Amino acid sequence: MPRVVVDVMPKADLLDPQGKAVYGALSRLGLGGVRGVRQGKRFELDLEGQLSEDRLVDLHRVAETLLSNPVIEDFVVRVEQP
Amino acid sequence: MPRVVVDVMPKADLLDPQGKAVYGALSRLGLGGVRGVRQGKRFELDLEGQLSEDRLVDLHRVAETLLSNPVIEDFVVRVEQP
Amino acid sequence: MRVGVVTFPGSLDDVDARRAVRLAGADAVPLWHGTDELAGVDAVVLPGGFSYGDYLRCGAIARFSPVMGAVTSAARRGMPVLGICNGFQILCESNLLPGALVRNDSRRFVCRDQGLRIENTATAWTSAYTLREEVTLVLKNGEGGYVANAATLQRLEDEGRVVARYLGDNPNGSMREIAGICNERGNVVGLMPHPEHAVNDLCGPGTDGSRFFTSVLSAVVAA
Amino acid sequence: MTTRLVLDTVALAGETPDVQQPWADLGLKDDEYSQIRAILGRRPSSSELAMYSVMWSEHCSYKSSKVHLRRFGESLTDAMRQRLLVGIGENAGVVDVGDGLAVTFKIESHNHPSYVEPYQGAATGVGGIVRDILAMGARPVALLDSLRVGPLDAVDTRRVLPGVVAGVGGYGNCLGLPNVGGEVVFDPSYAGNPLVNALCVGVLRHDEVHLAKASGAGNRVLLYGAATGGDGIGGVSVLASETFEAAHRPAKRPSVQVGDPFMEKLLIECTLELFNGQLITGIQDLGGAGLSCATSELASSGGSGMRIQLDLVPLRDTSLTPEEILMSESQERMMAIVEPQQVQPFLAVCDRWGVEATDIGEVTDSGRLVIDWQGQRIVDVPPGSVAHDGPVYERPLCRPAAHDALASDSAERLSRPGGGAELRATVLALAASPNLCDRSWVTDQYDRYVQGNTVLAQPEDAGVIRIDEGSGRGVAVSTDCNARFVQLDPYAGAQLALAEAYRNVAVSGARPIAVTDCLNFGSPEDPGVMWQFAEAVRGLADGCRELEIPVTGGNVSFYNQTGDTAILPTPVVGVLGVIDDVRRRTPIGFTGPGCAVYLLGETRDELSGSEWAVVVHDHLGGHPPAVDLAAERALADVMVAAAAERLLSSAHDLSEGGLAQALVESCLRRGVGVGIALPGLDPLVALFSESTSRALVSLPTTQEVRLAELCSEHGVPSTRLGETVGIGGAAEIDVAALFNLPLDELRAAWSTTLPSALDNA
Ligand SMILES: Nc1ncnc2c1ncn2[C@@H]1O[C@H](COP(=O)(O)OP(=O)(O)O)[C@@H](O)[C@H]1O
Ligand SMILES: [Mg+2]
Repeated sequence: MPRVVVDVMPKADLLDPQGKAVYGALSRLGLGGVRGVRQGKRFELDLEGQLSEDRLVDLHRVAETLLSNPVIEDFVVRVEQP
Repeated sequence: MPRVVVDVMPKADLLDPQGKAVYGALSRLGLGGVRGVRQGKRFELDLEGQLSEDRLVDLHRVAETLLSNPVIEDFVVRVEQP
Repeated sequence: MRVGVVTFPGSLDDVDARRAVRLAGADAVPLWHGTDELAGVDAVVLPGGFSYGDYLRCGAIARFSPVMGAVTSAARRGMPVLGICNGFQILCESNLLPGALVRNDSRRFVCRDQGLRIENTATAWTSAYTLREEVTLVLKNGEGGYVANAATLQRLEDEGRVVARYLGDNPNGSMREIAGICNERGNVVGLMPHPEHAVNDLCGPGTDGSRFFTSVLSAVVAA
Repeated sequence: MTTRLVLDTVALAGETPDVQQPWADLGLKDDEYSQIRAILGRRPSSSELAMYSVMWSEHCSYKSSKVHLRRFGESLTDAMRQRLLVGIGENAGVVDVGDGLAVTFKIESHNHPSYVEPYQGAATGVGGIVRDILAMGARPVALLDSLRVGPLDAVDTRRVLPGVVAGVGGYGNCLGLPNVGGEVVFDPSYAGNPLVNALCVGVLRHDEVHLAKASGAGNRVLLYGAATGGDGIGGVSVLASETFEAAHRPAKRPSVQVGDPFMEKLLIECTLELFNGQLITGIQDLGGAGLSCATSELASSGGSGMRIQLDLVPLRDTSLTPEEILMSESQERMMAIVEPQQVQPFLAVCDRWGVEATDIGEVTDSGRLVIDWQGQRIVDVPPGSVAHDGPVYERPLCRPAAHDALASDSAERLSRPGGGAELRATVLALAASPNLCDRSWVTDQYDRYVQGNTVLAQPEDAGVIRIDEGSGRGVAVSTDCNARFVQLDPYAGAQLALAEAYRNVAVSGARPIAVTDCLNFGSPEDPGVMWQFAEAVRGLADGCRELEIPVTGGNVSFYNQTGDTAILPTPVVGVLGVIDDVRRRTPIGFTGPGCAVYLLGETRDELSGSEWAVVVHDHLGGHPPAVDLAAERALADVMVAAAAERLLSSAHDLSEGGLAQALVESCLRRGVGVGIALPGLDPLVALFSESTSRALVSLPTTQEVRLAELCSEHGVPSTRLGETVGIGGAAEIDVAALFNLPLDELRAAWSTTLPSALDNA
């Protein structure tokens, strides 16, 4: 059963308040040497049947329109178990 | 500059309202053949200097105590750019 | 009688909680997240809000604040602690209460007047209610769905540690309609709805919430 | 890494007068660019050009509206000035509410950003207005949001509205500000042009008023709050590209801003502690135009000069150029003027709240705003020329030719339903229509209880907030605008918006004392739009003068249009009132059976622009209901006196949907039924006319005589309609000889419209 992972991250130029909050907490927990943290979303989609080119195109479309907001986020689609 | 990624996903047996909502929306968007969707978090930590065993141990501790809640979530720590 | 109310960065209902404590007849003592001093208080309220923005997980960062170290050890010694909303989340993150609170199943923040049934009147914070009494408090949260594994749920039920349950439609997908629970000893209570918003007729849905704060007065006197 | 080739300095600008500059791409007209050269006696440096271009934009300079907005100030009378502590021109107006307390309030738009990114656009809109209120020295205590979007069934509305609502809630809830009112209006003209107007109320003592002034040479300039990033500066990248080697151009900067409400909450608490410690002599929030605006306005209002070392500004993104830093609209930042010996205590307070603060310069007596970057001078300008001496336009205006046809196409001539069954169906259809149905899908996403001072919130006529726990003193606020009326007659329509907000406040028991407005219109370059604008401002100014309440501040939003089609002209009016004791406020809902029910005011055959005309006939035309501000004042006098005497059990103003909708809302609020007989008019008119200056009240029968006295004393007509009857879902609205409507059936129709359209959208 193929699994497709979509990683959605806030655009590099934009403020990421969540990542900032984690960054602040890390130093309070004594984890030094961190330059920056960004927090995004990870979607795991478990698919039936085979992965075809067509389905990957569809998945890209979904990643772009539903799973991410292109105005503020970038996404990557990865096939984990082909 | 090493980058460490921590993926945090809701535990398999717990209700994941966000994943469920995405699942519902997918079928409305005409993307068939999806068995399930889960939505979690992705953290990208950009580190200074080198990655040592000790630091990885620290990172695991942080992933377990801060970045995830073991009651509801599982996590994976991955080194992306060693 | 002194009841501490903790202010974390991002706490919002600390003012309301202090008012509720005063109306109940106790001294409200502000406690700051950055100190591990409890200023000699007899009980502690962790108020609602969005501590540290609640960006990571609600309560996840507050758990590591200095004051929570002190609250945790005091709670383990038996001091009454009430966590309301974000406070409940912090108590779960701190392992003072089992389970966790997740995103509402509606995926929306919900603010409404909410009916509850009080199911345990043996805790430090609910002794002034009668068993199975139905009350109305304010519910307002984005992540108020209570979850725990089957064994934990069973244990909570068996030990009578479900303190309050939602009446009517489940507002946030909480398992078994759980609105509040307590620890084994009954001194630590976590509650999603806000009793501090129901302490006068003018600015909330009635006064059903007051007795959380009067309960703790008798608990401390009795102790 | 990009490397900067040339830093365009003031010196370089003097030496290279003929360098081509991208002023047109920055939105400047050629005469504006010439004017800048004349002011400076040379070409501007690229940083100066950046500052002028953004400060002289429509948004910051009010160049098209200024000549009209003057009316607000010119029409002030002594009576209107009485309570006015700070008027138009500051971040927000301040009014005296008694006992040494003052209230500041203002409404502002964030329309286009909310279309591009609904959540962040709305969120940062809330953040911006809260900082304006904070900058006055006040503690923010309440929010209202006035929203307008396309048709409920349009696909894009299901993107925009949920996002906007989540954004308003996400930001406001996280700040701990109760949301106590607002509007949600659907109309096709807002598709592609949603309006998101946010109003914030703050409370302070008279002696706590702070102004945006930099004075006292030697005082330090502190920037505090969030670090500066490349937010909202998409437009300036043309400048960046001029000074970067083509191959190394930075990516186009984002034009959206992302909000961090947690940072803003810290900023609020930190700033209030700074005020408390008297550590601030002047303060300005950073909103549109960021540092360009804050530095030039502070220096210009203080009549001083200022020297800034721009490379000290903490950056989130180190690739930013000086031009970009000057224009960045990064959120959650403030600028304070601090006496040198107070800098240490200032920094200590910031540290306690975890807020980064940086000393970036000083106040001078040079009369110049100078900015240095890595030891080189990049800006040297008279601050007033940037902040206040922008261009002013008398735009051509013209009543559109089509207006006559619109005005003569009156709704009073449309076919009217006949019998009881048809009227009953019409009441139900209106109650379920998008503009009249239950708003709780929206308002349940807002925290209305936080701070414990909310006395009335949605779905009441006005939000009422207690501002003094001891005395019970409070304020009431409402925002309103029926844009269809404005479309039919902009002068009257603006007055009707004012009248409605005024009435909502009065009906809750508070005395209206001040006005803020958000004027949302199409393009000022369209003479028809400009005519609407001018008429609306004139109507509002005249109306305020007649009601004797001043406009204390507001905001203009132009260019809300798609192609040549503008939105309905939408001058949203916010009215603030004061109530001595909030325990005496009057809520809208019938409280129980056995009360007498009265209609106050006069009902005329006025159906043009009404909900009935739109919902039943999809019709817009004719003349809006007659404006009668004297009647409005008389009604307010009765309502305020009745509240003070605690005569009334409930009171609800009549507006969209007329008497029918007022009955629906008063009954459903607590599930109390009513039995009435309509007065001897055409029943359709009695139920659906939208005549102004009316209210539906209920009261114990023992108080009827006193109410009659009050009404006749003030010349307000009153009609006994009947009594409240029954309680619970089986209770009914029973209209004698016409129809009856069980509340259960009514509630089902009224409450399902928004959820069924928006859930799982
Ligand atoms: N429609 C209006 N009615 C009255 N005053 C207005 C209006 N539009 C703008 N103003 C006033 O003009 C001044 C400048 O407005 P604005 O640029 O929005 O302020 P800020 O920079 O604080 O956001 C403010 O005092 C504002 O209240
Ligand atoms: Mg301002």
